[in-house]
Amino acid sequence: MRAENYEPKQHPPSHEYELNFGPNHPGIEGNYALKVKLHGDTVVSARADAGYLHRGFEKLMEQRLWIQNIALVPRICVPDPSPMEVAYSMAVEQLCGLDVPERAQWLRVMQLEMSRITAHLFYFGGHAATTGMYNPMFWGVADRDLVLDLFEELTGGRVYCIYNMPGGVRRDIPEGFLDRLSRLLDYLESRLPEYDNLFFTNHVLINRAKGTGQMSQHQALEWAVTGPNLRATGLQCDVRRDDPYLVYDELEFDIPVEQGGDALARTLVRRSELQQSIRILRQIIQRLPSIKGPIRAPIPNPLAWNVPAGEAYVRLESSKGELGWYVVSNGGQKPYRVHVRGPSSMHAVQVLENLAKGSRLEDVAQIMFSLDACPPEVDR
Amino acid sequence: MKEFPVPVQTAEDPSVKKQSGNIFSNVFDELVRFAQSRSLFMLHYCTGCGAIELPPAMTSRFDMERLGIQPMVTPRQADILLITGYVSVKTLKRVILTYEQMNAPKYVIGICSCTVNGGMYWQSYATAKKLNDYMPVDLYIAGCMPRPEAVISGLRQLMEKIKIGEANSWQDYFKRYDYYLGNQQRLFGETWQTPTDIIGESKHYSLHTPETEGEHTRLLELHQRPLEPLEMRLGLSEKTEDR
Amino acid sequence: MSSADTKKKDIDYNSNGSVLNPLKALSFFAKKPVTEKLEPRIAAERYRGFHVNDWEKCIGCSTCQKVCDNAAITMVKVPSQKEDPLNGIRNLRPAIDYGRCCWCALCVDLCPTGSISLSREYVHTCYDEQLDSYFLLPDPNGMHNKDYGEGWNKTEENDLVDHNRQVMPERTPESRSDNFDEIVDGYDKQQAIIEASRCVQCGMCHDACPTHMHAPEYIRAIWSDDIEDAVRQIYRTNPFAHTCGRVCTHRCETACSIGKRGEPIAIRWLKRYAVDALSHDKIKDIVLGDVNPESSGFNIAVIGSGPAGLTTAFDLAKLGHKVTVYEGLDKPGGMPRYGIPYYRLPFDKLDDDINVIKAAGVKIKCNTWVGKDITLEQLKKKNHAVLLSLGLQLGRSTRIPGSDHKHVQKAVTLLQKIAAGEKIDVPKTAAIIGGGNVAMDIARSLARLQKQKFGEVNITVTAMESFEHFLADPEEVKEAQEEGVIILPSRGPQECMIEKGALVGLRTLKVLSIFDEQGRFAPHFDENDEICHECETIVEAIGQMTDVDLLGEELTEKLEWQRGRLQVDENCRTSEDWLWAAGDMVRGPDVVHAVADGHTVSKSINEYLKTLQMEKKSS
Amino acid sequence: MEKPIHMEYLLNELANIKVRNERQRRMRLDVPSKELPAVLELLKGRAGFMHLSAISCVDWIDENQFELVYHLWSNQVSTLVSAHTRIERDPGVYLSVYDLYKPAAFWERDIHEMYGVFFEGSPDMEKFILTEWDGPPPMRKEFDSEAWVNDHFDWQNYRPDWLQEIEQEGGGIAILPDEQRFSRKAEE
Repeated sequence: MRAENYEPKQHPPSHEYELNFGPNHPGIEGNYALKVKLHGDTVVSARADAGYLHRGFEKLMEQRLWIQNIALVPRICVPDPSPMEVAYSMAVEQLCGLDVPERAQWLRVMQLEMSRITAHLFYFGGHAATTGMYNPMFWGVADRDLVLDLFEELTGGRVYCIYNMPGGVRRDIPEGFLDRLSRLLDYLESRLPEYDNLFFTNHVLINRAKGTGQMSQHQALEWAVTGPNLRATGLQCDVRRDDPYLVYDELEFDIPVEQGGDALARTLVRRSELQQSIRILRQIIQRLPSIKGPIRAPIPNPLAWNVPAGEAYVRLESSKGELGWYVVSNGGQKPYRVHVRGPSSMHAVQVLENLAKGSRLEDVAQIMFSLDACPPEVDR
Repeated sequence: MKEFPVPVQTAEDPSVKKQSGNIFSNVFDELVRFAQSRSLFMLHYCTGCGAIELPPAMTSRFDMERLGIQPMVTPRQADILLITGYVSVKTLKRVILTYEQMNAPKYVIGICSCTVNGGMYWQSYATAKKLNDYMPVDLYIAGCMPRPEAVISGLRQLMEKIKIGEANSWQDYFKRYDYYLGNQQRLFGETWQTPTDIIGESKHYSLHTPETEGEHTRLLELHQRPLEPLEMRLGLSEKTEDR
Repeated sequence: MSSADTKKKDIDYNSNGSVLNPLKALSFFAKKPVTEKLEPRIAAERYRGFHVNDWEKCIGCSTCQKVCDNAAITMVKVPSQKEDPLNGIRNLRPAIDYGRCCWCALCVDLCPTGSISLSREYVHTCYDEQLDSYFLLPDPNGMHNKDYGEGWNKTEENDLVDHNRQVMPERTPESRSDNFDEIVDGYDKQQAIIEASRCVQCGMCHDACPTHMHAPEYIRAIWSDDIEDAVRQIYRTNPFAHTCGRVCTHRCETACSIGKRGEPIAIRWLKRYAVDALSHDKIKDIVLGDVNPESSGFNIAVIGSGPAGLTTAFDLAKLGHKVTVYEGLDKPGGMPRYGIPYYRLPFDKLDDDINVIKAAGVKIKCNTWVGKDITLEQLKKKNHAVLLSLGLQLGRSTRIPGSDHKHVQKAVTLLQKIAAGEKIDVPKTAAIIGGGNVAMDIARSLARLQKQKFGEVNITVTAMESFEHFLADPEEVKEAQEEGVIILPSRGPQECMIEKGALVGLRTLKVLSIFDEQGRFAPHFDENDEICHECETIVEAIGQMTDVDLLGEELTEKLEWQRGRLQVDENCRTSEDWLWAAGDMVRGPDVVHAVADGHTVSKSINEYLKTLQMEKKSS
Repeated sequence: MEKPIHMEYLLNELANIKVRNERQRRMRLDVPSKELPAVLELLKGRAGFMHLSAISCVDWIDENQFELVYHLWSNQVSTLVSAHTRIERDPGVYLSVYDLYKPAAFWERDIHEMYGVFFEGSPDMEKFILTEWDGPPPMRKEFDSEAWVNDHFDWQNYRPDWLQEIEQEGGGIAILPDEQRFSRKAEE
């Protein structure tokens, strides 16, 4: 039964009931809740309930020095933390008028794309688990860990890299890093057919995912859907291309799209994006050795650093969609206001509520995972 | 295995039992503890960012299943409550509810800095700072966040502790319920209540001490209302239907 | 915006998939598992694990504490460690609260010494009752006394400390060597702010400064462009702001923690910037804000208008006491006026300082020699307390053969003459004995005069010390050399060579060692290495002493002396309860020590006056 | 390229708007609060500003104003417009733009609970993240988070062995982290 056919009655019959879906529920990504009203096992309406991961980031950032915030920002989105660091650093650079050395920009792109790979691999695992397939999850997480090993080598941290700093990056690549990265990319590419067999061409996935959580391009635009979820509705729209930042305009990559607009399309888009990220990383491996120069523009002593008054809105394409960072300075030692637009603020609330409506209960988890909703981004 | 009547066994005073010197009972105890330590179910609840290192720890690369530990979805069947990092106040209420629902013996592990002294979010109005104010904690794993290897090392240490029979922090919740409740009331307000009857359970487990009850439990009794069936509080009908 | 989807996809959206494909994964049964061993792996080379801290390098500056975003660092006093404020070393060590730390390694990046770093150790678990182990005092041994190797440490790449100070604009050797114009131009506003921003506010400078100037505070104020506050902070402890901003021996910069690996903050130049940037009237307004307008009815006499005397006078005048300063020469200022050449300290700047002091109510009587124009006994009768701050106005002699020749002169006397504008006979060639700052001053002053008169410089400085142990500031030596002065280290003077009554040169031997094993002055010379420096004049700049004739025999007898210096207690009080002595005459030559003495004396005198008042009231 | 001309032409139709081209592909508009909905409608209808990226609120407590910033992106002209408008802090009521942009519902709800700004016409002004929070809207500048925290929580009081040893030697804790916090000092 679709939602439009549903008429609420004065006294709900017994087959109509409410369910707390989360926060402690294996079908929920992160610590998040969805209150669903069911008619049988059809969702009549759903309402997101967030705040379980609320830390008051924006308030916290107003209380810390500009430099201190670099440790805080990656924590806003746990599965894909790197874009947060880059976005914050870029915003501060814009406010200060700092020119980031070219090599730092390339290193940042490298970090972003590696982070995208980790996020997508994680996504495959999560999505597979919601369809009852645990093997892709085991694979995805284990392969993601190999990328994390490289992160550890490059940045000293596995997940929270804290690699960026306004002005550039903190460390240059260690010796032999590019070779190892190249080998890893070869390995990941060789793994893809295996993933295909197990997951992407799996009859179970296709049957479960096709038509699940389907939205039209029009709806997607209306709900401010961004990133792979938007591209899964057939619109070639990517911040990296439309509003290029760092050195993305020097890199060759395609923007994969799918037409279906459903969970399957969203998964396939991400699979193609993984390939594109590998392609971008290959170009970086080729170009990086020829780009010399410093990795960080000199910044003032962090303890005596007033960032000039002004505002900056930085947009970035994270693995989940458009990331927006609005940073306001009043010329002081601390940000006056930071506002984070996580892509999931749209996906996990409005879009999820709308897509869940009319779907079956068992599909809700899949819809949420297929949207790659990241609750900490909503809660901040 | 999980449904082994552990509480009944601990209900008897262990010290008396040891003095009795019943060799069979001692061997039996050890066997039980060994079995307990080798099949721990961990509640699948990601409270904070540390949760991101649990999938690697659970899956093939670090594989905690070889220790007999695996995630479990319901608190009733779980042994370990793994608090993965910061706990927002809103989550803390759920965590306490969950904890009280878990069957004894139960173990709480606090990982990340945030469970110890507030961590990164020490200035935040939204997160709880010291986990052991609100429930007894067995083990802490340092890190922000700890790597899967550290998590596994911690779990192995917990297993050791269970094996030698010292992981009894859960009893503390019954013995000093008033203290924990007081901290909960300080944060959540004095009308805070949970559906579980801790005082009754403490008597059942023979863990009732003078500290179990106090001013805070009296306050609780003052405000406690019988549980009512959940009402429909969505308020969805007019507002979200047309979106 | 195009929805073109022409590229062939690996996987067709419309395919139905296969039920059998997943079975191919069964082949993984035959593959090696990816599972790691149960024991923790070794972390990457730059892993950010638990802290280690090299206690030898750590100076306890607490910069890590300031940059820590989680307030995770507590500074702990460790008595077993060295405490040496003069060299900027405290026995504080950071202790880390792992219930707060987030391993961001900002503490490593900003550590001025590079002592703190993160190790590759990352496993720590503990039971609830062991939670104290989360509070760790990192030492070189790591958290569990096991070496896992250094992880994230300080490299050039991630170093956030700015090691280079702002370059002080100064005159080129060519343009400065024939005139007495001030050499350095001073920072402009932008430079000062940038220089001030390098400061990490550790306060080592405050501890090292003899008068404990509030340097962190005024540097911070300069950084936030609040000059008035900066001046206020400076005047809290130092009325000789212009003077110290130019010629201070800057102990602060020696102690500066940034100076451990880079160039210390130019604290002296910043002070100079602050007082120069504010108009004289403004400074007066600020300073006079805390002058007590009510008179206390006590009189104090200060003999000598150098920094020590005037600082005392300033402090006491602010408290409402009536202070009179007696100066023998015709202008106040003492050694800064008559000992420091104009190119280092222009007189008008010194006048600014003195005018501020005068404005606070201090009366200065110039051309009044105590002992000649007025006796000490008279002063004692008229005043409740007397301070001797005579300074060091007599030069010491080497007493080598020929040193009593009239062309063998004392540096102080010569400098005083130059400063007073008296005509002196500029020698065509001169040799200077001594390697201290006074030697440099006279050498450079004479060099300027020679350049003016003859167009060329012909001056040799012979010092007993080697360059490594030179007493003069390195910049002074460098600048003197730039101006054409020849500086010869390790030369011991032997004889002033006199031919037919005329001075012709100075004979020196190479110094092998200056002190004997007991540390006494007993130079050894290499008899084979002899040089004769031709010169018309020899200037001795090997030290000064005080002219204490004014005390009179009786008082001299009563007072305690040690090695020719008047003995005072820690409050600069002599054994006579009405008499204090301060400044160079008890402490040796240094402006900022003199200022510090001034404060000590004023406090002590004020205490004494209070007791007098009590006695008065009770009687 | 005719993009900027197109935009300028468009914006010329409206009086009272200050336009600043800050960076490449960024444009700042300062719009009086009365005219903002009209401007947004114009931008959406005529220049393809379909995508409401976010609505940010800035609390200018000294001026007693809230600044609302609407970040709009148009693929047609490849520009991000930040439309700024200021409203009085008291009573802090403004019009919703939900009828123009559906995503506004989330942002307006968010601003309402974090700042207490009420949006008339927004579909849902109920609490979302802070459902169990009784205090004032926490993002307001006057709310002192740290004071609240110190009021409601205790901190660990570590007494490790090494500290006790050092205390016996005459040392001990010298500077607590709070005494040297730069982020706080600047405020005083």
